[in-house]
Amino acid sequence: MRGPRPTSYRDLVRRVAPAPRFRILSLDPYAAEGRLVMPYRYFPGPVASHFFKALRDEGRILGIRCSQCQTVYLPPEGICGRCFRRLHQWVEVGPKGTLLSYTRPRYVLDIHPRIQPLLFGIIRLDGADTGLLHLLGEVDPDRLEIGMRVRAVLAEERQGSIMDIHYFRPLHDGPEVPRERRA
Amino acid sequence: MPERVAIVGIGQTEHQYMRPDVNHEEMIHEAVERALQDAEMNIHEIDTVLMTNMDLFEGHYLADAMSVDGAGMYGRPGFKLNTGGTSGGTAVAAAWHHIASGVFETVLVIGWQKQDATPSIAALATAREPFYDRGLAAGAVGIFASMALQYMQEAGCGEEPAALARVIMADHARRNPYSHLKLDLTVEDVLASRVLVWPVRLLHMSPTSCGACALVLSNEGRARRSPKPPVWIVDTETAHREQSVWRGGCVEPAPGPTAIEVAASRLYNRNGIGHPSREIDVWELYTPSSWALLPWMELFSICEKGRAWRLVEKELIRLDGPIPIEPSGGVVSTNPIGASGVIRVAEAALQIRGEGGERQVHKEVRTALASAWGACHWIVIFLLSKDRP
Amino acid sequence: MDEQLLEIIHIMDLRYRWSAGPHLGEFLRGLKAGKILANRCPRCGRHQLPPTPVCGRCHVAMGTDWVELSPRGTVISFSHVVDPMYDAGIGGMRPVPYTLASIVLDGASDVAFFHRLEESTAQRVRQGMRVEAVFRPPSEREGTMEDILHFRAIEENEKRGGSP
Amino acid sequence: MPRGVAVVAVAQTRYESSKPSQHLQDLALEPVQEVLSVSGLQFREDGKGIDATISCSQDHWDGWTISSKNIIDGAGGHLRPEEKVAVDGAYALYYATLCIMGGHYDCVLVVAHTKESQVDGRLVENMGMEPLFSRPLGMDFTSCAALQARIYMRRYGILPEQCARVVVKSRRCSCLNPKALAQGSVSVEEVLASPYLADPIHEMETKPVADGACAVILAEEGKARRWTDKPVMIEGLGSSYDRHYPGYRDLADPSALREAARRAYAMAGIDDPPRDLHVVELSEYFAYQELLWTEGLGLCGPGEGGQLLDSGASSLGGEIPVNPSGGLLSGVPVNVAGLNRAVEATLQLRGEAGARQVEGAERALVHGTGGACGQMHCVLVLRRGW
Repeated sequence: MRGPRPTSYRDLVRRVAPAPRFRILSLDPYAAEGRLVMPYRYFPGPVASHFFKALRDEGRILGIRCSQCQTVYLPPEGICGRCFRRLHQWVEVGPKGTLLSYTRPRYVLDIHPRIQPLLFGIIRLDGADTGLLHLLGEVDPDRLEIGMRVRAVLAEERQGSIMDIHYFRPLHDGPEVPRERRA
Repeated sequence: MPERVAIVGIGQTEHQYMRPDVNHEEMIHEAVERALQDAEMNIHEIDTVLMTNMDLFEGHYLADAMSVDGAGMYGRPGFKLNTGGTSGGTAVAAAWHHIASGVFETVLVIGWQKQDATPSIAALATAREPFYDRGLAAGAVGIFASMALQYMQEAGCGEEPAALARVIMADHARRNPYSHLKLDLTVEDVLASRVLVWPVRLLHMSPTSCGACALVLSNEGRARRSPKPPVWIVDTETAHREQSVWRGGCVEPAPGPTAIEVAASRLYNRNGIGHPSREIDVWELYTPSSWALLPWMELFSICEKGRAWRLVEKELIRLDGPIPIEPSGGVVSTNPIGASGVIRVAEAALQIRGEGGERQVHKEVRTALASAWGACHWIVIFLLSKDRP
Repeated sequence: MDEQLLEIIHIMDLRYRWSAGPHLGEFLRGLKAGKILANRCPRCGRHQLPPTPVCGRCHVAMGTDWVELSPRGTVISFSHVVDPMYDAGIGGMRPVPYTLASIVLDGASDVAFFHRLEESTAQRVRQGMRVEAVFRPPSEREGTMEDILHFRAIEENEKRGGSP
Repeated sequence: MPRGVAVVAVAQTRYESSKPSQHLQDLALEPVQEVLSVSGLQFREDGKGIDATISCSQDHWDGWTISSKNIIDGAGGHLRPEEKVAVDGAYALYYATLCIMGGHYDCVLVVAHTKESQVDGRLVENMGMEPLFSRPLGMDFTSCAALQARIYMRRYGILPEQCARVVVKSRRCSCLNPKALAQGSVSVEEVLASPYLADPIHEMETKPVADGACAVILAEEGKARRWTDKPVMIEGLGSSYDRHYPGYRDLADPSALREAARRAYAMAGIDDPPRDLHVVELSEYFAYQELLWTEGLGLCGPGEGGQLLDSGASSLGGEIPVNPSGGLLSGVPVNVAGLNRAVEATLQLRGEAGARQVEGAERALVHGTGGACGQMHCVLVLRRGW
């Protein structure tokens, strides 16, 4: 096992804010609000770790190519689900790409990133064959359109997660718009 | 006429306390690759994939959906089952029904758990009724403590037999390259370990493990082309207990029959088994505590009531004994919960193949019994055979 | 692979509006009133504690003939909880140590109740010990299992139990 | 020849936006007691009743590890087999059918329950996104669906009005369904005037939060002949997984659904679905999904879901009515959804669907799905008569 020691369970559960077990809403019929709060720790494995490390330390976005179907996956995965092969061949992609879809959720959840307005998009980075789910920023929501060219904006303080990409913003300079837009 | 069901591929990971080197999909993939390799098949020869794990242990909602690429499920039919501790058994039973139906020739069944995600005991506690016992109950040790107390009182034995059973399982586990714990124990070590709930001590209990186990099952036609001799799953039986068992600290003042004895007797009756200890050559029983082994040997009719501790005392359950039990080292040595039930079937099948390596039992193995058990006193049992049913 | 292995931490925080239903609800309201209520299967006559809508053995719907059980009973098993344990219901560590006991309440020998033991009771607990529920004062009761503070030992009617 | 499998009895609760007076155990028990009572069957060991139970629920939704513990007592799990399928209820029916075909059981009770009102489902769905790349973004199945809807609508020129018309059609039907969450008729204008939930999906184009449960009894044909005189047979089944990460998929191409349907059709001997099927109950969590799923099921070609709707063929009274029950848009909980489709299909084939009856329906399709953007699909074909 290499690298830093994993977070201990003691430190993991300390990240949770305690709260009372129940808030009784009604005695008859009996209903109460209760909680199920679990802190989870996930190990990304070698492939995703390599991706996160390159993003964090070098600001590079890496895809991975399947040697059989030639698909360049972003985000990278360890096994091509179609060909059922382990993947090894890293390919640098982006940081520019094309917007494939977008939406603006009008509901608010505690788990949402603190960014206003909240915009989700699917972006195909140049050099990748798959779409990356991420956030969109520095853009008027009404001016979003499919096929729009965008660019990754990296977070200033990067910690080794997908949030090290802050969001994708539109590209406005002419030469970077591809000649053909997808219908 | 239902299709006969054979095990033609077996694969598992080296089970460990933590697997920081892989994500859940990569861990699953290790077991799947090995099972396919064992069956000399590629993923495209698999007709359907069934999966099991316990959701809140890793927090993944629809964990099957999240494992498609690593598990080889893309474009294939399948689904996830979850019945708690019995999950692995339930998934194998489901695979059995799939083959028997005649709709599928091959099934890949995968059990896994990556318990390095969170303190498992906290996840397990959420199996309790939120208003009644969730805020009070702690873990499953109490179940085994009451089982142990009752057994000691009824059979008149002391603490040594359960400790010796644990030593024997550890001896088996050291011979199993996939085992999580490979302890070198003495009875004194076990009896000197910390009391959790008297008379259950730390070393009586199963560990929390990360691991995956995959099996390829096929119908008879496909099994004929299998490179290794098929191991037949002759029959299976499932039984649960009503919820009241799980309440009140898991102690019933007026206990009725257990799911184990009911399910085992149904399975024996259907298959004409009159003397289980003579007719079944090896046992993989899913004993999460070595204390459970003693009452369970009796509930499975391996011996008469009150006799199990004497058989253990004589060490008859060792690999070279007449009633080898848990040759793999059992759940007390390895417990990736969702995988544990699949591992029992896998290990029993390896014994029938004669591929147990260092952990192969010494006598000839033609039949085996494997089970999966859950702390709600639920049970799934399989009868395996070298001979075509 | 010469990679530094990372970890991703995610806190799942789900809040549930759980309903107790008519049977468990009656039990919880009973606790608020200082009573331990059970119901019975109309066919086999077994007590259900906590009360349930159906008998798991007879598959018949439970009646609503509530039985108030005695707060006194006999310990049939117990366990000392000493290991620190994260509790997903409070988002923190549950205070330890404490002692849990299965208690057969007088008048309902076919079912066990389940609660903590008072500290000095816990120190000398054994099977067969006679205990009694100690409810919190009415003003502090909310209609939860915590309305019972604990069970404590009582001296009357000592019964012989099989001690380990 | 495989053993025939027939539906013996079906029951469902009323679907409500919340059921505060019921414990999960009470909820599941209600339809179970009803199927037992209407069929006269009991849990037995002598082969003269129900042999086993297969349930469907989810630990996250119940807030309960091993969620099937809730139904064990009421569903005959004591000293008997019960197995929980932890995806949509259609899969529970699929699995129960295979169990009977395999010959181990002759009669199986299938039960599904969920109270969506208990918990914020979007937080549950967030736990259904893989944890490394999409869960930290705070995504859920609604935001994923919006991304899918936009790609689909853009590629094939599906209009917002067409999606809205799905809602109008469903609401009209749900008014005819006494079990549905009553919501009244709506107009296209009202749907489009409702605020966006996540554009291009409007609030009224999504499935409302619902609580409910369903139960079905299946039996081997020989026994079923003694237990029911309104036979409905399960003729075909299929399921399929797509890849998990939505960005790896072509979201406008429901290939997993096509594959699931292909399998079910092959088994049922269907080669022209719009001709051979008379009623379709599919699982649309959002309005656009009805259009997309009709394409995946081969009721029309790729991109023609809007035209199929506009033609009136999929309306009650049309050639191939889709969701005469009012569908999921009328309010059916997740996990229960696929089994509820089967209950509705059975009522149709028995001629017991009341005001929402499709005249002369002899063959019905049942569809369930799970995961973001319909990652996995399950299809069953049901037929009237022995």
